[in-house]
Amino acid sequence: MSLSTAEALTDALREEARRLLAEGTVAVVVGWEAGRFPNQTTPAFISDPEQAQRLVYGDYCVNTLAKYALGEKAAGKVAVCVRGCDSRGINRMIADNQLLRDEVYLLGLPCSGMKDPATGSLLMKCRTCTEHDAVTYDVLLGPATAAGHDGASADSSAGDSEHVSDEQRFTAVLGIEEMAPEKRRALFDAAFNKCIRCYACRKSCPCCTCRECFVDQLRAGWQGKQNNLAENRFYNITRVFHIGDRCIECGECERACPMGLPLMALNRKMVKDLKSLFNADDAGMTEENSAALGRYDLGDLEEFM
Amino acid sequence: MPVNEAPTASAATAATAATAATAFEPTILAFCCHWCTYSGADLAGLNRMSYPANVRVLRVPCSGRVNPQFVLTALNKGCDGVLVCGCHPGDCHYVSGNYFARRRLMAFKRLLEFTGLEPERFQVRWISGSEAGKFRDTVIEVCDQIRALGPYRSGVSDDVSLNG
Amino acid sequence: MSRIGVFICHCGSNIGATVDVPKVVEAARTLPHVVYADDNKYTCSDPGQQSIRDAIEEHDLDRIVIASCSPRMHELTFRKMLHQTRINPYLLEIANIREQCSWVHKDIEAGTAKAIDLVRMAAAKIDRDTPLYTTTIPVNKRALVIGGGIAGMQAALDIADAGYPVTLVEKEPSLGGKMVMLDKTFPTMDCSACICTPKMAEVGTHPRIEVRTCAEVEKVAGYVGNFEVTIREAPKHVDYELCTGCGLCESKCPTKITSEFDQGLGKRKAIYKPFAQAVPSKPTIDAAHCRKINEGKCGVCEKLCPTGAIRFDDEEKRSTETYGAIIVAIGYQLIDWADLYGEYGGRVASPNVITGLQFERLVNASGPTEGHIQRPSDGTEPKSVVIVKCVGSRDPHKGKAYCSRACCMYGAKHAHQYLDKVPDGRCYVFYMDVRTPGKGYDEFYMNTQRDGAVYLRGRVSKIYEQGGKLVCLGEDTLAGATVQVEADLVVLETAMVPADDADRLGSMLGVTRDKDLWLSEAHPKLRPVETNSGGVYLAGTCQGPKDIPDTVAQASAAAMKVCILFSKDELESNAMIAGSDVGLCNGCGACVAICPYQAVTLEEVTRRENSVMVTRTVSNVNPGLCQGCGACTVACKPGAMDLKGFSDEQIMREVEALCL
Amino acid sequence: MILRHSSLEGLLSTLSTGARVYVPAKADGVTKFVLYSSSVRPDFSITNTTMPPKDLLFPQTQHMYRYGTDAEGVPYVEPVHDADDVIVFGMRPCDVRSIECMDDVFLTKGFVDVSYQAKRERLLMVAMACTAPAPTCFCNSMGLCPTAAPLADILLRPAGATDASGDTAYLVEAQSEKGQAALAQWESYKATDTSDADFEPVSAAVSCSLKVSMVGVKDKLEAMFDHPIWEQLSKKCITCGTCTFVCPTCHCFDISQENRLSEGTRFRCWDSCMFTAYTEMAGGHNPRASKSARVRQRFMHKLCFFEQRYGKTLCVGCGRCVEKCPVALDITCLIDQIGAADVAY
Repeated sequence: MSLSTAEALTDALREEARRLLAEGTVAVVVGWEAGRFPNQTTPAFISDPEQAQRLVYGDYCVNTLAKYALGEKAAGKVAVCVRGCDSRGINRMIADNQLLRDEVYLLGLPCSGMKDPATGSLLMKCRTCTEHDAVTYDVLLGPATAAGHDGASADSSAGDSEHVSDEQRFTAVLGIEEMAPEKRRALFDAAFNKCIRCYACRKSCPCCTCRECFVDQLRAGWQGKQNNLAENRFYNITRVFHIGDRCIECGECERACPMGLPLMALNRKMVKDLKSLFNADDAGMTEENSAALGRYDLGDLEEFM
Repeated sequence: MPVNEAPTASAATAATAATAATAFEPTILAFCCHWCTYSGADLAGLNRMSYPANVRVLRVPCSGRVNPQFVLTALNKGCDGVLVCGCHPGDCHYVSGNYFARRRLMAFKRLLEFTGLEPERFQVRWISGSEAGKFRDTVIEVCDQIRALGPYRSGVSDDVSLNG
Repeated sequence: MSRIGVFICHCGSNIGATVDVPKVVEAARTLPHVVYADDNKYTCSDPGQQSIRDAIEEHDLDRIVIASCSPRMHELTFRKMLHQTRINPYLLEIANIREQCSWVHKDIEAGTAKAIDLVRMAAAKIDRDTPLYTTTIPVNKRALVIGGGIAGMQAALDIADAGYPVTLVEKEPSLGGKMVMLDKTFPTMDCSACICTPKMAEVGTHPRIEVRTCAEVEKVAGYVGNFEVTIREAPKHVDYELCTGCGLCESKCPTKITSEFDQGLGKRKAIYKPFAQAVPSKPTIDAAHCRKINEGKCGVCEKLCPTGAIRFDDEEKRSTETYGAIIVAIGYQLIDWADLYGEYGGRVASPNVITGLQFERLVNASGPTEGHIQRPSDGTEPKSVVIVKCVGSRDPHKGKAYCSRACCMYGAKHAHQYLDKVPDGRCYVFYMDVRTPGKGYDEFYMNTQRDGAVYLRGRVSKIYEQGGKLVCLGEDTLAGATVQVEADLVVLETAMVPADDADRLGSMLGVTRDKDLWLSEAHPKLRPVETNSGGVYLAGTCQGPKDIPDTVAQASAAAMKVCILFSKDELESNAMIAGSDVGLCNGCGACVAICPYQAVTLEEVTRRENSVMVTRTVSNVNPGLCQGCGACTVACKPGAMDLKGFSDEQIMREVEALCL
Repeated sequence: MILRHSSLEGLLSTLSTGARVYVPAKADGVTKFVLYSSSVRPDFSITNTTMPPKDLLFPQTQHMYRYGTDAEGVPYVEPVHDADDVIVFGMRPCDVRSIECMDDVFLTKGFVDVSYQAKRERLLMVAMACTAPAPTCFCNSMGLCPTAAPLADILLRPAGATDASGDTAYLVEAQSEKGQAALAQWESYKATDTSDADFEPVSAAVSCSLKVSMVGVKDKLEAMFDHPIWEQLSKKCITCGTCTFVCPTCHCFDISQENRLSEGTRFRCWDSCMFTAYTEMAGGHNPRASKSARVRQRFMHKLCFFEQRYGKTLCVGCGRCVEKCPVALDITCLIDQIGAADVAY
């Protein structure tokens, strides 16, 4: 987005945050503020109206904020800055009974994709984003994004150019599917091998809202503590399976992963399959829970016989 | 000092020993629902059908009880193949268990294969209480397929050194 | 530390022939926590069982593994045996070394190795078994029957005759349902009203049956033995305590409305009984059409009523009562053919294109034409009639894929009745197949043909009016020619479809619906009247199309199931059911959505967590409803939901033990 | 001695005949210390590998011993020894300092960790001075010098400038007896056309651009246990274990075991004070249940408690957590805030 747009949105955001806090509508505003390094931002939690000017919005707000609503709601109503990904995360948590819509006040922001502060190029997670703008909000700050992401489809034309086709969205999945099985095995063995099980993927995920994750439970045969290929595979595959039919495709897991695992390829593999097999809805578009594995259809494809 | 070698050696080990280590004999775990496939397997016995001894049936109330994590555990712990069997869709004793199982396991199987698992190592079949022959044929078929693939390498023993 | 006893059965030579039993015993002795292992010639025999009981005492065993035949054979036997010991009957695992080992493997070495594996799996599993207990739930011995058609009436009468109180809820002002609209019943041609109305009267006067008309079930909570049902009764505007049913009001009411009972072919008043023999035999005011209620004028009925029973200000009533069992008998309706079959005229079809049920009213002596078959358009007697079968049935493209089962017979009946009343008339029947499986059914069909009905095999592709006649274009597939028949009246034998309420009621009661929204029985062969909701039974056509004999048979069967339930004061719940760990549950509700028995609900709990009192939503399993399938356990990501007797840990242990 | 970059490959393959040699390299997209072989391309330009070398002494999963009962029911315990001669080639000064911290924990004050000790005794540290600290590096502020690694057995200091041939040269100095002895194997690879005296190694003035002041931080923290700063700071923390796992000095572990029938293995795995389960007790009580308490613990340990016990901070300024924290919870910002906090000390 242009500098002037970013500044205008930042001003609007600060003003709205100040007003909400001063009027007592919300107890805290969750947004972003500048970090130490050039272009770096970091999640910000503002509860004093005087501090609202710390908030910023622009091209480098890389964090998806939805999940913070859970931690903050105890203090009162939480205002959360939402773009497509954040708002879908909020919807997801509502669908999963973790949050009430009334517990949050959503500040909708237009988004044209966020950039990596280090390289200035569009974040991986934003390149395949299908929903840039908030799908739900209480107030919309600034116009919806008309043009596409600043990436490949940028500036192609005004209007509906923002649509990311399924082909683009599932490029990585399709690429891997085309590989020979041994190559796929080698690819994921290498990935699982380097996993350090820091669990940043699950901690950043708005679908991961269990009180105690299966990996933290000491159950015989469940998830072992050792770091080895088999255990890491168990963790990674189970993680995908637990969230696959609810994944909002925000890409935070992959962004958070310090080891660069292809987590979104795994997530999207399930998203793609559930979509093509069971006509699954994209998750988090509404507050309804339509998780494809939580229901069935008598006419589902039969391939097991 | 290793313990309990002879009496507790698994069937696979024993079978391998029997054939003088000439052929690999897979260990195959079959989750069978109590109401259909398990009784189909009983019927195969009643009819004195014959099938390879590689398969071990683990009885569950319903194919809907089979958690995909069980499958991962089985492969990690040393099974070379896993079979999940239940009532045919529409015949579930619990109305809908196998419909949920069908969805879950279809997605799960694709996910496993995406990460490189050979399709033969994880299979799902619907076998009714009367289909003793189908149970036998399935066991023979799956056993042959996995024998041809060789042992499953889970990587459980590969200690991952981060640096190296 | 558990103390496991392992008992290996030879089953004569059934196991012993291909499994080296002493070797299995030896192996069992080395397993963790196994403190005793022995073999037995026949474990299930009295001496076999006694030896287990002795070993339990002698070796202080607290759980046992029996390696023998299939658990489907003797699990219950051995559980009963444990009832006589101090061991909980669920601290038993059976390793199936006969059906799934000795009988299918010829090689003694492989068979023995597998038997050892199976014993090891069972021992690993039982190490994690916990004592399980059944709970008891009280049974309220009152039944609710929803629907006052022939199915509901039959079921209510059977239950009431068995001595239990019944409430029968009917949404119309009178009992009788569809059957009482019929003129005669095939194949015997009994007068339908003559056999139906006595049932209605019997229900109406039965001391143990409470009839609530103009009533609907609004809400159902609870579970088998303990349903809390809210019933809403629409206002009748007549005080039935005072009304004597004299009929004066009805005769003087100035408003005439199309009669629903006569399928739109006749008229009724605003204060009315749907038909003469209605039960209760008292009128109801149709508030939507009453001048007094809508315009404040008239009030003739109130002025005339000798007992002062008219209540224009009557209001709807709600009551909530407890029932132990519910029979659903809400019947069917006919498919709305007009939208689906534009080629028959659709919404602008000739009035002379009627349904089979309309024909029943036309031919009925107490119907709008007093039994004279007349064309609705001009009241003339039709000299040729075309009967079209399978309108909406067996037609997946336009209607339903299924066969409505009764239409072949009532199509034949209609042909017979027409030819009987109009001896010089001609009758053509278009059909796809003629299905007459029933006592006297095929004979009846043959007779109809002998009467002169012309059967043409094929569908009718178009019906249109020409010169006061209806032209039916169709195909005679036997002759391989298109046919064109001119008719004065066309009767469409339309498909049966579920009642409007079926979906709502099904979801309220936890009864699944099939793809066409018929309510589903628990098992298509073996549990035809039960549903997957404990204590809820199906009677009649709400489960699928059927004729009157089948409906009545099913109604009595459902009543019998209720009586069996009521023969007990308490129900014993399944011990091997799901349970949720409150500490782990995050209340996401995935289990709720997946349970086919509506056994899982979300509830709020307040508990101390890390020294703080917290109120959260968590799932809760109703032991009366849970059947133990375990589908919820897989939906539960944190593993809060687990299945007793087949717990995650037990299964994992088995898997682990297998892989050693 | 002077070593030319072009002769490193020969040296590394010679060294790897007698020991497991680890070099900085990128493997499957992650920079770390990789076991050298002819197919590995060492990359000495990596300022800080994503994964520190700590797991060579303190693996993420360390089998400690096996146990069980034998056929006669007699219990046995079998320790696991798996130490090999290991050379870490190209450690940065901060990583060397981190080993110093780990030595404090695992070898001093009367508590000797045998498996750590076994590995440590067979470890040869070959350090490489930094010429271009990363933007996230702040070792100067932690009292280190990017071009010095006193604890290293051997220190390599690159030339201040690339010579005419484009080949970098390194000044090699042994800093311990072990290092001195090891250099014998290096002799044949040393550059013969130049001498130490002519060589101008990278300047000691190389310095990190990121600077924080540690003045008074420890003392202030001692008074800040109940300070509201922790509640504020921790809000954005998602309590993943990234910072602890990429940290070269985090050394917490959790011991558990896996059993199969009558035998089992006891092992320890890295644990993280960011995880809820870290302090969870058997009865379910958790003295550090809140996120803020856990965040406080981590930073207190780094900047205060460790210094109280061992006289040095547990942060070496490598910047790994600064770079990898998914929510930019930056220890340098925290140090600044503590410095600015109005707390008497």
